[in-house]
Amino acid sequence: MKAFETFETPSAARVNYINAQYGLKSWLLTKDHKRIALLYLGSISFFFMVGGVYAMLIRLELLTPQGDLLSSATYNKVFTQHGIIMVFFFLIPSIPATLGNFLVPMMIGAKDLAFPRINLLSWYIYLLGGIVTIYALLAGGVDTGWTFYVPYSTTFSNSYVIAAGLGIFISGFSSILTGLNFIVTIHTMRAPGMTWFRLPLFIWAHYATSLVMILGTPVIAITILLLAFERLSHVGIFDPANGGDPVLFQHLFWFYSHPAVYIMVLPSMGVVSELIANFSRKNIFGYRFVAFSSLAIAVFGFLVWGHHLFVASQSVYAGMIFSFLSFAVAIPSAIKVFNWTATLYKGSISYDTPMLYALGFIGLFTIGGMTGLFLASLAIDVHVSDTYFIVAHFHYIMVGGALFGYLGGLHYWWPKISGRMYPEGWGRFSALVIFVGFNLTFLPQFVAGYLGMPRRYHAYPPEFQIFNVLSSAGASILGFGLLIPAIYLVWSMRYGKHAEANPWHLPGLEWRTASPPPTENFLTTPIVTWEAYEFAPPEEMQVIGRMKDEPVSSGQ
Amino acid sequence: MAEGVSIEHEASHAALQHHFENMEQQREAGALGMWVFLVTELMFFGGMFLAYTLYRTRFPADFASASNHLDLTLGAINTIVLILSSFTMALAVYSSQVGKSRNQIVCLLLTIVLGATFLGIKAVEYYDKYQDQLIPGQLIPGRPFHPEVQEPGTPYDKHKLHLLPGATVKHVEMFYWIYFAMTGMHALHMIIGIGVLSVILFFSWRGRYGPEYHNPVEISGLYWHFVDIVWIFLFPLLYLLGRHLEHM
Amino acid sequence: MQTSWIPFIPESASTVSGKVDALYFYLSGVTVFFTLLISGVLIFFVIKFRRRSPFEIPRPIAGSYKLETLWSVIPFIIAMSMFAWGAQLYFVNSRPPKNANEIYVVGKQWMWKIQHSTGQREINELHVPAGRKIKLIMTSEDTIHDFFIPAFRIKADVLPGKYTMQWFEATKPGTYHLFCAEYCGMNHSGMIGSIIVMQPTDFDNWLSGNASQQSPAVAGQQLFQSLGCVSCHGANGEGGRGPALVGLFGSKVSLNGGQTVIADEAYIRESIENPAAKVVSGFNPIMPTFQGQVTPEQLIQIMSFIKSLQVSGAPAPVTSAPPSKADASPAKSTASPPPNRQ
Amino acid sequence: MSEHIVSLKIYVTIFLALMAGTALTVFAGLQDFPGKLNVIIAMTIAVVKATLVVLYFMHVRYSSKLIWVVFTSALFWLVILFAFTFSDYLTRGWL
Ligand code: HEA
Ligand code: HEA
Ligand code: HEC
Ligand code: CUA
Ligand SMILES: [Cu+2]
Repeated sequence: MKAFETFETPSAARVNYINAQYGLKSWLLTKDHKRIALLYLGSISFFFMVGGVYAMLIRLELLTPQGDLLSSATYNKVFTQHGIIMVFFFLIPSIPATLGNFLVPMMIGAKDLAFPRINLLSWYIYLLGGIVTIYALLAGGVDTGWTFYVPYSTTFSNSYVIAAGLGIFISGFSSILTGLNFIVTIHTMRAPGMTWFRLPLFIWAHYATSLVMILGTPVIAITILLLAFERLSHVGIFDPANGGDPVLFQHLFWFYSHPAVYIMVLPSMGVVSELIANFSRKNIFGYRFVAFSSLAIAVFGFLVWGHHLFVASQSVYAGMIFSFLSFAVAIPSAIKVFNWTATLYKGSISYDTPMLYALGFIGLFTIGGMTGLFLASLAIDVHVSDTYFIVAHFHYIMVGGALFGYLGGLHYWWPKISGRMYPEGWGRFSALVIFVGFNLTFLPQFVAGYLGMPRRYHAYPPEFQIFNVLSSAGASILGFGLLIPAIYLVWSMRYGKHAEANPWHLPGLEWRTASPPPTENFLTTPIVTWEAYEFAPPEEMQVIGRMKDEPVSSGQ
Repeated sequence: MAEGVSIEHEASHAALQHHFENMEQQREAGALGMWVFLVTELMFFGGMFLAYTLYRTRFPADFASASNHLDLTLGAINTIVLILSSFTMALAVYSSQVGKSRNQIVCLLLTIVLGATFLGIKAVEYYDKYQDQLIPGQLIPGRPFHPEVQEPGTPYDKHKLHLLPGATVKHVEMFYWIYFAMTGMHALHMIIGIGVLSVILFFSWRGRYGPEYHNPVEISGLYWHFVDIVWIFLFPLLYLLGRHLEHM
Repeated sequence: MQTSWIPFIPESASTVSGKVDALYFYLSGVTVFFTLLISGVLIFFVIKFRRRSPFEIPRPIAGSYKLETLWSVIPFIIAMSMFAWGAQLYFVNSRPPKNANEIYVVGKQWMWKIQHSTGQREINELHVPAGRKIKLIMTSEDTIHDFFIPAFRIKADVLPGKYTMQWFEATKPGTYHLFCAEYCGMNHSGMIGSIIVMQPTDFDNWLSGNASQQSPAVAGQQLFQSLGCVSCHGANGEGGRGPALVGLFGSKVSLNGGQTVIADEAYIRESIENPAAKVVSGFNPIMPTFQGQVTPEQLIQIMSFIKSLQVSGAPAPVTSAPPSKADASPAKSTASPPPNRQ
Repeated sequence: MSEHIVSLKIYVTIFLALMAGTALTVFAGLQDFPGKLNVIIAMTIAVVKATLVVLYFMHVRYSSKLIWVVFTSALFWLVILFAFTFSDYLTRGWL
């Protein structure tokens, strides 16, 4: 296999970003984007587990129609905290803060992000937000739902609404600083020759995500402050008693929270573009279409928030406008799915674990996305809004989509991050278990949803029990499945096979330096002369074509 | 993006950070970074301006009566103070560009003093509202929102709320809620700005900034001018809302 | 609640439920088609083009504009068909028919208080005749709730401070679920009930068997007295210092400043809670606000009284019972409202 | 960006323009113009003042095209927030 000329001398491989310095201070005060990525990886996994425990509690409670495991007050806190932790403390930061922080500088040939100190600051702000939220949970919990709708959250809830809101407010700034760092880095710090259309699609996706982070997050920040201000002063702009309008809160909340769902899925789409192209050893089909579709999703994502207000007394005509735009926003996603599939055509596809997650993503994202079309269609949303059909839609697209992308990316770049290989056998096995567990958990919820089972119910009529038992069974398989990578990834840090610089033999810039890379990524600033996903220079391409088994001059 | 491959850094200035190729790249990154941050500030204030616009269209008479109770002279003075501070800030950046470090320090000091004056006047206005019992809801325990209303025909009393026809005290309270939310958030941004400028002042005094390296001065200038622009909109929207209805 | 003959589809018991199901089948069909198409092609490619030897490099394929337009235009057309069908159905459903029976619904933390315009009051239960258009006028006393009837495929949020509307025409007698579908706190999952659809004749017996204490219009007239509206609008709303309210409901009202509005429920509620917002032309806003002094239920009663002030002068209680029925005279003592079924 | 050093003369003229703008908006605020004119005048003056500060004090006039894009897209997103929210509020009564 033709080895890609690398920009590091073998001897340099001994000193890498992990063993460059030792001691707690070297980690807690690091300015190296790779170490900050690992700090995020640790904190994010913790919050994923906490969110997961809440998810298990929900599924256990819903095994029986009567609310017997948890009281309704506790259940309300459990699903609220499950939603808040999973959205704000796991999925929004998950890929950008871990894989993004680690790889954005490496993929564009830079030594670090534009503002390393601000990058570390963003982790501390995330941690502070997490601590404040954990305080709110331990002190008594919050029971307003992750949507914090007024007037319940301002006047009627006597739970820790302001503390939980403050936690989210603080974590919002971590998201803003990450987005700001990425935008400036991608604009000003690309290596010579790394033009915009030679950028890996992982970078395009993170650029689009950063735009959403910058333009959306401040609006939820001010919304939470207004909510807290109103809750403290017992008067304000959302309370109908003094002329306010609760629907204004919903407009402000969803102005951010719909684009936020694209913050959650776009990075995974970037990962899947990398995986599909690299594991079929082919350049992506329609590179510019896939790149610009990320931007289109980020921009159009801001025009559709009203589809969360279809039944909330929003005007009929505004509903029609938002419904139309919600269908339009699906087209860029459709383009991505079809281009991924077309990339596989005449490829040389390997079934490594990351590829399984990428293929799983395409299938489950299609189901998750198309059920979104049900919700965008006004007449159906009137029936299924606030039922389990919605819960199924967003879990399919967030867990089946975004989480699968995260797990795929984690496995794909694990050799580069840790210098170790994950156990391939266990990897493939757990991917299948997770896939099965996931579908068993959330497919029955579509059915319960259309039958009319409302969401956020801690007790439900008996005829929905069969679907909940199936879902809870699936959740335990899913939970078990997720434990396996948690274990073998940690295990691999010490006992995993040592990874070479380019274990998958790929053209990406990040594979052209040691695994794990030195602190400054590249000893000399790389000069990029090749196109994205170019497995061999064009002049050699005519000769090689689709070779059956003739080994290429293997430089390895 | 500087063309040409310079493996080693150009004659690197002391302030050039290791991960940048050259000063030009570092300065470009700094400016772009601040502008992207100002985008988030614009969206942040945007949420409040939306609430203001919606409720002004819903309760025109109440908002006008509440606005007329604000002290126009103090508001106007504050606007002038802030524009002056923008001017001195621009001069500070100019001085650092041309290397007049003494002027730079004086202008920075002036900007900080003007900023403090603005906050002082704001404090006077807030105290005035406190006296007229115009702090919304139960923000201050024991002193709820309860302004005295000017009875038609009684002599004009500055501390009494003069309600235009159709205005109700309930909706005047909403105006003040929005007034305190917006001016409070603006004042907070002023305080942050003064903090940042004091740090810049300290380093200028240490002679750190000159014609080749003055990014931090420029960037803090951008932030300061933004805070001034927010006030340029807040002043007419909050203070000049219904003055023309006064003598109807 | 038994499901209908199609598996996984709830009971179809209103004039619109069949149409919504048809759209649901169309979308399900398209989703299954695309899911099978994509995963099928995926699996086929993954097997056919699997890596044969570790050294092979397939020839790159940049892309094709033809294909790109194909798979953006076709999904767009399909998407637009989904949008159009859904929007058309929604637009028709969202316009309450003119001659529907009006039933008032007040959501209060964790129960539904329902009042027929003929006076019958129910808690968490709603008896309606099959084959008749019913218009629900809903408001809330505290948080946001949502009146959701899966068997009719309809729901609408119920908000404090304003009226929201939804209508249905039940087709099949039976008992159907009523859920609250907007999170409202502790007992959100207990704020449920049932809709009892009856043959029109059985409904009439039920109506007479449950004759109300007094119709909301009559209660409204008493409030009109006690709250002092009479001092400015006259004993029967013939007017005085305030405008005449006879025939007001549904009429066009011209305001100071030139606009004209239709006097619907929202306008009347605003005229009572925030009278200065829209001042009738030729009057100055001397009417005080009654916000906070009138509970949502009393507001509904004043509303029905004002609605009953037809041009023919004396207020005639609006009978929502089918025209054939004589005025519901309060003959028998009312059965206590059925216990709140948990 | 800062290569272009803005001359003192420009700074002073912009400063005077801003002061004049403030005086004008206060004066205009006290006049009773018909209908919505008061609001339109006040907002136009504010927009002019803000543009002067952005172009000259914040050097956007001499900045790279990228800064222009960042600045104008921020305004565009504000318009999105206002336009779609009011598309609900303004059409509520229509049925
Ligand atoms: C990762 C998160 C994510 C993503 C990407 C999406 C994507 C989409 N979502 Fe979803 N959504 C959520 C997370 C997400 N959503 C959450 C969390 C909620 C509930 C919040 C709450 O209430 O608590 C929600 C709720 C929600 C609602 C409100 C439901 C209600 O409360 O009443 C609606 C309504 O329109 C909606 C629609 C859509 C649409 C049209 C898309 C589109 O972007 C999807 C586009 C993708 C495809 C269409 C698939 C790929 C296309 C093809 C394979 C080609 C074929 C396609 C066509 C024929 C068009 N979503
Ligand atoms: C954002 C992402 C996200 C994720 C990943 C999940 C994951 C899961 N969610 Fe949830 N969910 C939401 C977002 C998410 N959810 C939101 C926003 C709501 C709405 C809240 C509201 O209504 O207000 C919701 C609500 C919600 C409900 C509806 C509650 C109700 O309406 O009453 C249910 C019910 O089944 C549910 C189930 C699950 C399950 C079984 C999982 C499973 O996937 C969980 C599996 C994970 C684990 C079991 C963790 C165990 C893993 C380890 C221990 C290893 C990890 C450690 C390392 C990697 C080191 N979720
Ligand atoms: C102090 C005198 C006064 C009292 C008491 C009063 N009103 Fe009025 N009302 C008016 C005036 C004057 C107007 C017209 C100006 C306006 O619309 O605000 C009016 C307008 C209205 C309107 C709108 C009529 C239209 O043609 O648009 C309604 C409805 C109404 N009042 C109902 C009531 C009710 C119900 C009460 C008692 C709870 C009440 N009013 C008590 C003076 C009064
Ligand atoms: Cu009422 Cu939920
Ligand atoms: Cu959405």
